[in-house]
Amino acid sequence: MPGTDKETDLSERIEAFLAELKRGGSGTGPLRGSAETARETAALLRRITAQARWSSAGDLMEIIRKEGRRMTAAQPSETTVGNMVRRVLKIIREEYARSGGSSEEADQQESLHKLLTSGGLNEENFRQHFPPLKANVIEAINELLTELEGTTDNIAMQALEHIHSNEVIMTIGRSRTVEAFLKDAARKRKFHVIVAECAPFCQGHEMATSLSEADIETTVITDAAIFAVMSRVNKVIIGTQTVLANGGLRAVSGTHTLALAAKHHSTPLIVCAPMFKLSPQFPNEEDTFHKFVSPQEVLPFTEGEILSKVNVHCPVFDYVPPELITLFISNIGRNAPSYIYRLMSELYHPEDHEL
Amino acid sequence: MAGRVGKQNRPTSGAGNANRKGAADQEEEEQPLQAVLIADSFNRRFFPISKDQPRALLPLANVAMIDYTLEFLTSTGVQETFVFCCWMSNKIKEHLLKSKWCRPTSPNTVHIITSDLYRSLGDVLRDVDAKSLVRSDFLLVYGDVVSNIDVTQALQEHWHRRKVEKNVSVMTMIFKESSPGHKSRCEEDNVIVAMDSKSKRVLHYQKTHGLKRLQFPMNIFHSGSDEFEIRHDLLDCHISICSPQVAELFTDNFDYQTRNDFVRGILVNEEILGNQIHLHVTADGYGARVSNLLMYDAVSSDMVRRWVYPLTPEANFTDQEGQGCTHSRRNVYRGAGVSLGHGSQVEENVLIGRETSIGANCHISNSIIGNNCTIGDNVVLDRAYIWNNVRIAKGSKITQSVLCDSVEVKEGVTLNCQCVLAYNVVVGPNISLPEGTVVSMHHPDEEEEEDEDEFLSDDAEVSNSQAKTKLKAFSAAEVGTEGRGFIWRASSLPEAEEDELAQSLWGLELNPDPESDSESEMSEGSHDLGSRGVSPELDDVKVFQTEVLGTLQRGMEENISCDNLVLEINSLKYAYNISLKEVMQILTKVVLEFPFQQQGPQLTAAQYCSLLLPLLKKWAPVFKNYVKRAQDHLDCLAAMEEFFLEHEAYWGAMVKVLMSVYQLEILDEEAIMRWFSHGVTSDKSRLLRKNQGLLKFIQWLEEAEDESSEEEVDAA
Amino acid sequence: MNEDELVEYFRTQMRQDPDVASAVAAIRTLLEFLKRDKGETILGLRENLTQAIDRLTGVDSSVAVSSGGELFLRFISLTSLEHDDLSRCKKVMVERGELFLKKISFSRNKVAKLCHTFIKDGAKILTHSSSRVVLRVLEKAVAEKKRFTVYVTESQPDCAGKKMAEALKNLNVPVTVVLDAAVGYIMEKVDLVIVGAEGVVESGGIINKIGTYQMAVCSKAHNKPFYVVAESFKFVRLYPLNQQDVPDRFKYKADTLKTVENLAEEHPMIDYTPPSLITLLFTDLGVLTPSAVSDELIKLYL
Amino acid sequence: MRGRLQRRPHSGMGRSVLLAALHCSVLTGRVRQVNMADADGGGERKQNDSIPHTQDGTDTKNHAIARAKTEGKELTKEEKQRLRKEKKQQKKNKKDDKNTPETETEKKPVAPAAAQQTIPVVKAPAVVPAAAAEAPAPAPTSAPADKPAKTKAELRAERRARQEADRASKQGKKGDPSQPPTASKPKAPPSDLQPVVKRLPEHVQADDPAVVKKLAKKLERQQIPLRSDYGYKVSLFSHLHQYSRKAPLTQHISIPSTVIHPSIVRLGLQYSQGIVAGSNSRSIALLHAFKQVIRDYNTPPNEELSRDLVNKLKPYISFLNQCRPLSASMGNAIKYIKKEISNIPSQCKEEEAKDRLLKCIDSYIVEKIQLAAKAIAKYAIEKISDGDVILVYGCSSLVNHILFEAFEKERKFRVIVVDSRPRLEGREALRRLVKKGIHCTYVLISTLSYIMPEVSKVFLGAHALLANGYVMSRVGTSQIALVAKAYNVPVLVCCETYKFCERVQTDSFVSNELDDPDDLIVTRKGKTQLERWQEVSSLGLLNLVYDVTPPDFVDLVITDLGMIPCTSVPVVLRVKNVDQ
Repeated sequence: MPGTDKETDLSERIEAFLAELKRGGSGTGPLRGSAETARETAALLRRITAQARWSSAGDLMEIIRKEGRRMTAAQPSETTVGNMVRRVLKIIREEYARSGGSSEEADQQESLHKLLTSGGLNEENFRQHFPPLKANVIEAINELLTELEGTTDNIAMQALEHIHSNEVIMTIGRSRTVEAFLKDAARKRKFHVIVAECAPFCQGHEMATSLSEADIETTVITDAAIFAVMSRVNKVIIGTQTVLANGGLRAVSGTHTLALAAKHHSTPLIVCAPMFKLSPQFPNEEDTFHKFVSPQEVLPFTEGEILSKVNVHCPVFDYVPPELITLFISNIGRNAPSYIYRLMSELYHPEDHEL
Repeated sequence: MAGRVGKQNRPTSGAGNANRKGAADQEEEEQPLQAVLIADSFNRRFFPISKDQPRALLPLANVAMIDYTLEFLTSTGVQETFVFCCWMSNKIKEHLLKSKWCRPTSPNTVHIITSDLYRSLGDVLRDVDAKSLVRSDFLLVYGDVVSNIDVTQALQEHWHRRKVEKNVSVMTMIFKESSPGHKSRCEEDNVIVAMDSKSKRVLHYQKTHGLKRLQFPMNIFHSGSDEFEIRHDLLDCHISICSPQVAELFTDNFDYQTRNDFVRGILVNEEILGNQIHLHVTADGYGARVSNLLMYDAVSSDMVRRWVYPLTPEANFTDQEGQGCTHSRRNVYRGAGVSLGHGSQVEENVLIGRETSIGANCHISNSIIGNNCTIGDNVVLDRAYIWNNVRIAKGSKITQSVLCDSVEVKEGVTLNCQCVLAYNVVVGPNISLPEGTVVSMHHPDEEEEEDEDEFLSDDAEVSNSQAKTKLKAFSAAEVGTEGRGFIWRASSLPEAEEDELAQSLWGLELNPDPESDSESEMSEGSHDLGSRGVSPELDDVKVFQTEVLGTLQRGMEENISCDNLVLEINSLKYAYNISLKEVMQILTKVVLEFPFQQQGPQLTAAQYCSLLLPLLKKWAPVFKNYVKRAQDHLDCLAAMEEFFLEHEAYWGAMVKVLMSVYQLEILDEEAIMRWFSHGVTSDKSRLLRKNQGLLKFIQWLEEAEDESSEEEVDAA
Repeated sequence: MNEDELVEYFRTQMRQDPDVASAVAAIRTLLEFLKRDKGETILGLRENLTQAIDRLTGVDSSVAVSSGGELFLRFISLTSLEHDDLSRCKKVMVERGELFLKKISFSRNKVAKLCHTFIKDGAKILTHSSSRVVLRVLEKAVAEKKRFTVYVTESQPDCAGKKMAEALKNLNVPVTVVLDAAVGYIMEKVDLVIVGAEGVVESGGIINKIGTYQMAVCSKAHNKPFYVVAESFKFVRLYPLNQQDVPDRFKYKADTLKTVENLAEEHPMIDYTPPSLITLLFTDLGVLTPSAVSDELIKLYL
Repeated sequence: MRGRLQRRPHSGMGRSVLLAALHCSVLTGRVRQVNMADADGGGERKQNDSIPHTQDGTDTKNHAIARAKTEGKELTKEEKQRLRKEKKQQKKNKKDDKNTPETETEKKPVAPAAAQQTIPVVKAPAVVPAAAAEAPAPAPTSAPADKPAKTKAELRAERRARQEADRASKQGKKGDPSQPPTASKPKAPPSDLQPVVKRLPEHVQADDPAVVKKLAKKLERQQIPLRSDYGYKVSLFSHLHQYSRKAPLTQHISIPSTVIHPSIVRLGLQYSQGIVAGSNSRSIALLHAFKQVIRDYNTPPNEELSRDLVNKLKPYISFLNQCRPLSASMGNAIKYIKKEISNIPSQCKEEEAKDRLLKCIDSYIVEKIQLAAKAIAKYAIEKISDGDVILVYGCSSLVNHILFEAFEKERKFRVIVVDSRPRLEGREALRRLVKKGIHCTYVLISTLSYIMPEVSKVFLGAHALLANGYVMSRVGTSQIALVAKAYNVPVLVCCETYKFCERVQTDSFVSNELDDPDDLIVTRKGKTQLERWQEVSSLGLLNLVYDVTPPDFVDLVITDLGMIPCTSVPVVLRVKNVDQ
């Protein structure tokens, strides 16, 4: 029977995706850009919506939550997955509400106002069955996908507003967004980019090569030289792995130092972050926050017997507190860190914050 | 099962027939990658633990070893795995059936093949050939290999080789670079390999363990390869890529039992068969086989230190419910529902399984604790490997030991290094088990009757032994008043058994002997310097000697004051960190050889003296500076003796030398007497002492002495 | 229901369960008042309520009360918009009022749930004076098998810190009472600071027991996170610029305000902590950055 | 045997190094063309010679302006007259140099051939490089076949070199070849003896052609080849030289070296190859080399030692400076030696004079370096309390020494070793600490902010303490201090007073050193990103060696005089100057 076949096919896809995530970033962070991950996730969720068996929005949300939980568990550091799941859930809520006719999409954020006005504790149970819901949801997800496609360009387009001619810009590691951003600017303006190599993975080198090919005057420096060189830098533009609910960052390790250095020389720090990197997570010393890869990266196995006596740590991410950040450039505009929480409440439903 | 099989030949449809061997290029695309996993060690290394649980299922960082192996295979793209089990096959089968590997969605189809007839790797592979299971090149691993190596590159090379010259290369073994003395190098599989640098072809392969000297067959030197390496810095991952011929070859020669046999065999009659074996050396990635408890210790700690990333404890790759744990600073992993008492310190590199509760003021470091364990207050754990449902009462102290499932440790028990408490054992209270104690519920005597029917395999009749255990009483002296279990004392076993047991659990030398690692230190020292320039092959002592020589010569030519010389020499001493003793010996040696340096080796004793004595006079202060304590005197003399033993021609001169040093008060007579009476090392040195002049000199000394010293001499 | 009854009712509320926040008590009282109120017009009703609120603030000058009061008024006006018929309107008001009370009774647990994840095992926590919410959070953390030690400021003049310490001892959490003056000294070794709040003002800052400000300043100097836990009904429409700007009726006890004429000699009971010093606020509306607070208030009152 | 030979001034070692050099030049085409370049360079230099001496004046002037540009300071009066002095001095140099070769020949009957070679050299400077360039001609070598030969020679040279290094440093009780070196320019000393170190050194104004030319001229006068810059330089640092380690200076030296003492050549090679690194070991090595020089020195007739010896040292110093810019500590050491030499009364016998100098040098090593370390350790240990987690960066011999001492005193502490590419000196430190049995953790500098919360104290080494309280040290040090401040972790800097320096500097740009940019290249997963960076015009690699740490990041400086705040460095300097 086709049904089961589809089912198994679907579940196989999910498994494959999970496996990929699990192995995702054995070393240099995620092997694929998080944009890609986001797209894949969304696509997978669409598939689920299409193929899984569900009668009401409630069921669908349940299914998606379940899979979502597994996906996030597979690679906790890859927050975009969770974000996409939340986005989809939100979409379902909206679609449900719309098909339900009620326009209570005004503000789902729990608020004093609601506290006072809302009648009764009865929660929406999403049990009603609307035949067109499926189509609508899928449609909405498609829109989401198209939005995802556009993000990098949208950000890049704003480049010229932020980069004036022959200034010295510092960045760290490799962020595809920043890369696009700078290249876009380079079409019009001449400027000098300093790239911190970001050992041990040295993504900085890739970044530098690709920038220099777009002939931007590029200089590679070691992580140790960041502070030394900072005094001549007049803008710091970095990418990030996640934007946290408090406006802080979870970025490649070394960024915090970079940010502190920038602060010390009061150099503006600009973060290029597509919306799908916003995550309702807070930087508590929660253990999933960090991601540690094999010490191999730092101290080679051939180092011999001292290895058994030494502890070697190789965390991949840094936390950058909001007060060190000047500006966020996202695909929908430019915001101060203090405004992030608002975006957060627009993107996700509070009840989906933890899946 | 049927469903799986059905699925299994979906991807491989059309490629089923085995007669399309060779032609690797086609196979690359069409054939799914297969693997043969041997879930039996065919030895008794883990006895008595493996009496109750096959090795493949023993938990390493709270996950059965076989799961690591399977995960490794899956992640390297293996689509079909044949698991061969023998000892306690049903247990393994059971485990696998409810593991994620047998879920319909698993990308790696697992077939379990069990038989009690397997006695060795050889048997298995013969069976593989008989059943003609493999259609193309396949991976061969043991059920206790832990690895995250990405073999794809090795596979490519292998395939390429096979494409270039058909069926010549039968096997590619995967090794990992790791300097000798590395903790996770198993002494037993230390190998020395001669390989062709370019083609990576193995020319010579030999286990070094227990060998004093190595010899290499001549032919490797004048074999075609213009450049080849002899390497000892390799760690055998026990992962090998085999062509289907391997199975055939095993069938052809029934004497092949292990891979080692095979490799040696192939290499020996390479000319005849024209088969070759290749090597793939990887720098990154991790791979090791848990072949004994030392390795268990090493691999576990590597696991916790994340060397096997992404196979880390918190990854929960087996995705079983509730297995997940969190990872926090200094590699501390905690499962769900772990509770720690106040004041308990979890130092570093600790993994605590779910629902385990730990009392107050415990001190835990470098340990792995299983699920549902209960640990009392004031317990100290260091390098302890504690499996599930273990209870440890308060005040216990455990160092580098293994406690199997549902062991109970009563109050105030101390387990010293390398104790093993097998399943369900109870020890204590208030007892201290000496180093290397092994306690099991099975009585060692069970062995005898088993030994007849079984050779190297783990499979043994346990049932009847159960009955026996009932009869035998536990000795309170050994395991404590409330203890339950029998000590597997080495003495309780016949000789052969004894060292086997000693081997079986904790590898061979428990702690590598000092000089070996000291020298490795030295080599390391030079190595790292090499990293910032070039690595010198010169051994420091030699260099130091030449340096000293140089110094003295210059001293001669520019008659530098002795103090300066001393300064020089000291600095050199630091530079090559030479011990004072060595300094003295070398100094003596150098000085004694000095005349040769000046006038070349052909000198008569007389000339020699005439040259040497002024020197001695000149440098007396230098000597005095080093020769202070009585010991120094002896060392100095020893050095002299050594020199003269080498140059018999100058024995005549020796006396004069001694005389002069004595007169220069570099050496005092007791020392000389002492040396004379005791220092005898070889018969040659005895001969030396027979030397006329020397005897006279000694006599003279004796006369020169007064009573007191005479007594001394008698005493001496 | 005349004023004395009102006050009496309020007092009994406070007495009956000491665990209740004064704001809640105030709201209850007002709800009671509403029930008994004989007013004909909505306007009249509002009049009486405002008087009642003034009366209550006269009794207990804490920010909470006034915030509660305001909230209640706002709630009245909001509901009154929906129905013009007074009697029906009142009915709705009453039941919603009950509902409202019911909801805010959960709020502390919500806060606790949000906040405890920020307390990691083995943490050293500094808290100020005694706060029921903080206590609830710590209880939660203990329930989660977290091990932590707490430093509580003794918090003169009423030594509320001692009370807090007692409560924590019962949870067998290792706790140390420190002098108010020792905040700077202790700050070095603590990992995070958690304080409650009497009122959360529009700027996102808080008004709390005197000494909170210095603690915040100190933690800023040491780059230690400064967390505030407060239920949402403590949000108050007030925008103090600095300590001076905080109205006296909050700063001093109600009776002191009546008796003493020269406040210069009096000790203020509360101080104002500006948002710049606050890392995060944990409320039943979720984890908020200081800037999010005004957002909430705007949503409510505009 | 070799041991003996190399100790002989004019044979053995000297030759072996030079052989190595020759081999290089013979073998690698690259080098050959460098030589060629030199040859034409020589030609052009000849022109310069032909220019009348007034040129010198103009030269100095516009160089002065250049310096004004680079350092953004206007010329002070006394600087002007310094310049004038220097001009005179250089005229004198010419004379001196004229008669040095004679002296050489006299005291070198061993290699008359060499002597013959030298004389023309003096007459026509251009010949030297030319000769070097021709050298390859007779060797029509198949590269692969000779490669081993070359490497062997290199090996030998460098092995010797390294042993030398070890020895020197170990003698300093703190030797570690991996310790970061310093290249601050030698500070301007009060005595007007050495114009070489008195001017703003050439190595911080590579962007001024005049200065470069001038340098070339001076070197050539001293018969020292000029080292050519390597690779594209980052715009901000165009005023600094950037050499490739693959092209050591010794390649250009004709055989046998006429002017440069073998031990100096060796030392130079060691410096440029980074075999001797770390300001302490570098200074000690230098002092030992000078001892050697002094031993082998004998005063030519109608010359007096105090004058002649100093002049003799000059080319050596500029040679070393070519190999690698001198560090502050070396500057101070040189200054000291020169002072001692000049203090020698003219009537004093040569032998005893030499003896006296040697003694002075030894005492310098002992007092300024070894005892200083002891004293510092004594103070520092007071600051290490049980349960401390101490963060160290790179591999400072002094800090290691302190930790060892503390460990022997049964202090319970663990160490976090922070390291940074490309040098990865931390590994060396790690090895040493672990060997001693100290509990260590190892991280890279990028993960600093993760590890910092665990840390209770930060111990840093220094290469120089500048008069404005800034700490000059291995690049990255300032970053450590910065992060430490952010986490309120006290920062302690350990530094011997002989590294104090009157220079001031407020950023890491003005005077710094660029190391071989190729060091940055890495290969990961079989890919080498920066492989062909040379070919991409817009791509530059910056391998900075030092940075300066502002005093407000540093809580405490531990010196052999005790614990002082950064800000009181000038005070110490004044005190020192007084007692000197």
